[in-house]
Amino acid sequence: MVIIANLIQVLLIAISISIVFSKDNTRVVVFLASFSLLSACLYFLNKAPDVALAEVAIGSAIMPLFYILSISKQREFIVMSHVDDDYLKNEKNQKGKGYLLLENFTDYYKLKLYIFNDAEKAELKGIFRKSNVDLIIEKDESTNTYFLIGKQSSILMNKLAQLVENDDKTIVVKVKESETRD
Amino acid sequence: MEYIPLYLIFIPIISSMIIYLFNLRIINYLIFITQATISVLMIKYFLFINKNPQFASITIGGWDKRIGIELKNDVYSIAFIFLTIFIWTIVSIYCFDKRKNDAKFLFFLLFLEGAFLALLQTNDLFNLFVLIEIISIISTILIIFKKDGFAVRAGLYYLLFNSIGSIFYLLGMIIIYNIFGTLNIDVIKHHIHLIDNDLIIHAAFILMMSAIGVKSALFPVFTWLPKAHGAAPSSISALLSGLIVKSGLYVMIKVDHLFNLYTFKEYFFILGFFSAIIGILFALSQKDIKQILAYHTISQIGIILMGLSTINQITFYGGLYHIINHALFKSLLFLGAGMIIRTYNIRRVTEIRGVFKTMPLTSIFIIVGMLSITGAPFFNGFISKSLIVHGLKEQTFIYFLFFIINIGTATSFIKFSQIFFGKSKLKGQATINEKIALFILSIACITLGLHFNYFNQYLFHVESPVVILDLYNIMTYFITIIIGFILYQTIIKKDYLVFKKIRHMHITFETTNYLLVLYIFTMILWSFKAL
Amino acid sequence: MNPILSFIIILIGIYGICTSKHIIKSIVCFNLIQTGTILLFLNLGYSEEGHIPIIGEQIEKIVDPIPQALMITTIVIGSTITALALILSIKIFHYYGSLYWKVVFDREG
Amino acid sequence: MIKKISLLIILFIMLILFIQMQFDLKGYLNYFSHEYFLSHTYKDTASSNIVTGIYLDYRLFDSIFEASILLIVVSGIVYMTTKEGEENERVFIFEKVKISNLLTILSRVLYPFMLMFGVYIIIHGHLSPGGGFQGGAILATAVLITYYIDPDKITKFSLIIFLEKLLFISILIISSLSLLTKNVLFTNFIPNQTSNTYRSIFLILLNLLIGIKVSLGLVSIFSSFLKEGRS
Repeated sequence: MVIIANLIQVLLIAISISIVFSKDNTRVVVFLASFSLLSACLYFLNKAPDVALAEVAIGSAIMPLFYILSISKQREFIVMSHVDDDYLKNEKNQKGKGYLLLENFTDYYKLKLYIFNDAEKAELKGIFRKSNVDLIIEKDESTNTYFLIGKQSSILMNKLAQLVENDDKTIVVKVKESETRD
Repeated sequence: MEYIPLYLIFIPIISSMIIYLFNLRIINYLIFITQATISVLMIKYFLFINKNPQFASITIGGWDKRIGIELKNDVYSIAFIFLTIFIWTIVSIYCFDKRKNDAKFLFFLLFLEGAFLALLQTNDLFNLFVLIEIISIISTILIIFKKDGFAVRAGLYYLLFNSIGSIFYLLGMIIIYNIFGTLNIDVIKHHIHLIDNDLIIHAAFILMMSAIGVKSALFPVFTWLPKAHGAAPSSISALLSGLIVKSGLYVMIKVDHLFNLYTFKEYFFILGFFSAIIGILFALSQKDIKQILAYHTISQIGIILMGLSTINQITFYGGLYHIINHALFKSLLFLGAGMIIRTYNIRRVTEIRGVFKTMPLTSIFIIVGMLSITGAPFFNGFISKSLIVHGLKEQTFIYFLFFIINIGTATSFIKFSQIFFGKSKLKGQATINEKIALFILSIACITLGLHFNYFNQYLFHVESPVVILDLYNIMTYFITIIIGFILYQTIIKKDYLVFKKIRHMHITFETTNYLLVLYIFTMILWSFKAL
Repeated sequence: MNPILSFIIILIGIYGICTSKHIIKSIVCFNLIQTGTILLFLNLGYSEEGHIPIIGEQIEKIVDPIPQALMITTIVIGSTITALALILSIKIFHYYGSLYWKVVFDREG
Repeated sequence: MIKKISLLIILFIMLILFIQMQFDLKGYLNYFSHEYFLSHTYKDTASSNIVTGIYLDYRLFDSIFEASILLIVVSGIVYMTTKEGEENERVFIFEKVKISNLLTILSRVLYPFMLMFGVYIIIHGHLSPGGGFQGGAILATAVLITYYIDPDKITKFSLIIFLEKLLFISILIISSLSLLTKNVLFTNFIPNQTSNTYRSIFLILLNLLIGIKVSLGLVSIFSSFLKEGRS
């Protein structure tokens, strides 16, 4: 019994070392799940079935789920569009100019593009605080230019600004968070 | 009657639930009813305890002391409870205008009060851990209440770093538990001198102290504090700086009394000095109005630590008294700063001008706070600083170090006071509630300064034997101010490169953790002295 | 069963938290330290002849039940802190476009 | 690099000190609680599972705060992920995801068993390993499985939050009922003279409430995670 427990502990040490030195986050989470499953076994061998049950239910079922969910959320690039022409069109043969640009951009960072249309124009002030939109696309009808509005704080915006440098019809606007009322 | 400690904890918690569940504007006034109820209960309990001291502790559930959880009130906890209720009342008056429709904010605020009151009274090591964690979680949520980028990143930093710190507390607790088989502080205190193995005792002490150091922002591990204070709403900054940081110091007093180790007294004195100096150095280089105040919190905590970690009784009570005073004037300053920021919409000290013209009443209150923090005669900061200095007078070198700290504080507040001068076309937007809150706080600052003897006798049962208000101390203060003014004009105003470097210094999260490890390691090295 | 081995896990976690540059990995390392602590507590109270702390027939000795009760609480606390930290990390990503501590804290605004 | 090496050295010193300390510690290990609980728990708390006895009676105060931590975090997360004034309109499960048939069928088979297992663990918490928290977590996983079976199922989100708060208040009320019967707070409210079968009603009730509360809390955290970012 003791030998098995010690073996599992050595295994745990190995897993924790590989967690510390691993660079891929998804792999880290899988390691973590197996880590807590093994530690639940150890709790049981330590004659603590209650703790083992808690660890199995939480540590190796629910927590990895939260991790995976948050990692997948961190791979999204959310675009809110106020444009109703085919700038952001995404069909098999023809893709809109803006869509190509954004696709190019998100591929560079290995992000997943997520576009949704917002019919009514929301007020811009404070929108980034309220919801997790990364980019808002608006169109000025008179001059036919598109505005890509994003947060100044985001490091991704620098790259986007670089991509549209030579394009007159597309302008990247960086919005600074205004000081909130204290 | 003897269950009042429990009512004190659960009345705020239940009323916070009611506020959250109903989410009505009228129900939100419950916050004041709650404050009134618990203050009345507390006064009753205080009188009751003075007559029957045997009821000062109750074991919840009526179990054996070694098995169940005990709540115990002593001199310190009663003083802290009064302070807590007072500050919370002030903060709820201050923020009520803005938050009266915001049931969630009031929910977290009241819940935090309940948890904090529980922390002050509990006499159980593990219960202490749970409550420390609750307090860090609620304060995180309150820090990120504005939901902007600054706040979110500061909140995450605060949450993770504090949780890592409190794991060390848990480790220390594990060692203690395995020796004594109980978690009750009183029982452990009874038996701790029987253990002759220094290594175990020192290890437990070091581990617990490292968690407390994180919680109360001591010298190497203070980096979370300015971030959190800068990002939080002003009322929360006042709470954080006035009380939540003090929770670390309170636990420290408790743990220190539990272990009763003389080895570390000197170590914490030096650490306190370093915290004070570093805090002032950073405060001098900052330009953000809230960051200056936040770094001053670090330096004041250093002063308190210097007071608490001496064997001299008067100095110890000076440190204790300074905790209360600091809570009063620092919340006054933070609340005032919040009003200034809201009026001007900028936070840079160099750009805010003419506050005296726009908000005359508010600036008078802020000046009271500034006089207190620099230790002007007749204000409360003066009393506690003199009490701390009194015990150190014989040691000239230490007295000199203290003098340096005072000069630094004076200099940086002379820099801060530049906001009052000049002209401004803005209109003040202070509401009457906010003015009332500041007024009460400044009155408290002055009263505690004038009638300190009475308070000391009544709360701590100590006499203050020293004649504090002598000419020598008053002269010292004016000399400090003059030197500070000269320093400001010659050095600080020019904004040398050194200060710019300090201002833009970033300590990343992993480095902070490394500093925590170093902090533990220095304690280990220090403990070899005794082994 | 050996407390030293579980202490090594804690040390590895501390090493990880002092060197990891990514927010998610810091949270994972926090979980490592926590699990190590729980293991340490249980290991220290372990005794070979003790039984599982459930009262049945003819049990003369049990392992210490208090650590188990405390550690359930610790697991709850750890998991809630993790959940909160993860939500905050999502928010941070959308604000700063990165999850490296250095990048996040260097950005203005 | 210097940082890493010095860190390794420091950690190594800590390890050596710990090994030293651990040998010393063995001489001091205290067996007070082992004997106390073996002889007293069943009489005191009517629970065969000593851990549950500690958790729900001796140290009930801790458990209440533990439950409140979950509650605080749930309301904090909900605050973080919702826009102002939108909380009432929110629904629990919201977008339809394409799921393979195998998974759906498997979930349909698994669902009742998991539900049963969770309830079993909650209700038998005072007899066998388990209790409110563990069972609640299992129940939460069971509820999450419904996400695969029937993605269109809509539950009002505010109801979940409301119920959670209500359950916390009822936990408080039930645990403080003993003030009326025994004049002590936070312990079993059924008098000591009654048989243990009746006295365990208190444990079952508390376990059940904690279990439902925990599962609701975890489900709402989960759905907050899902909704995060989808304005």
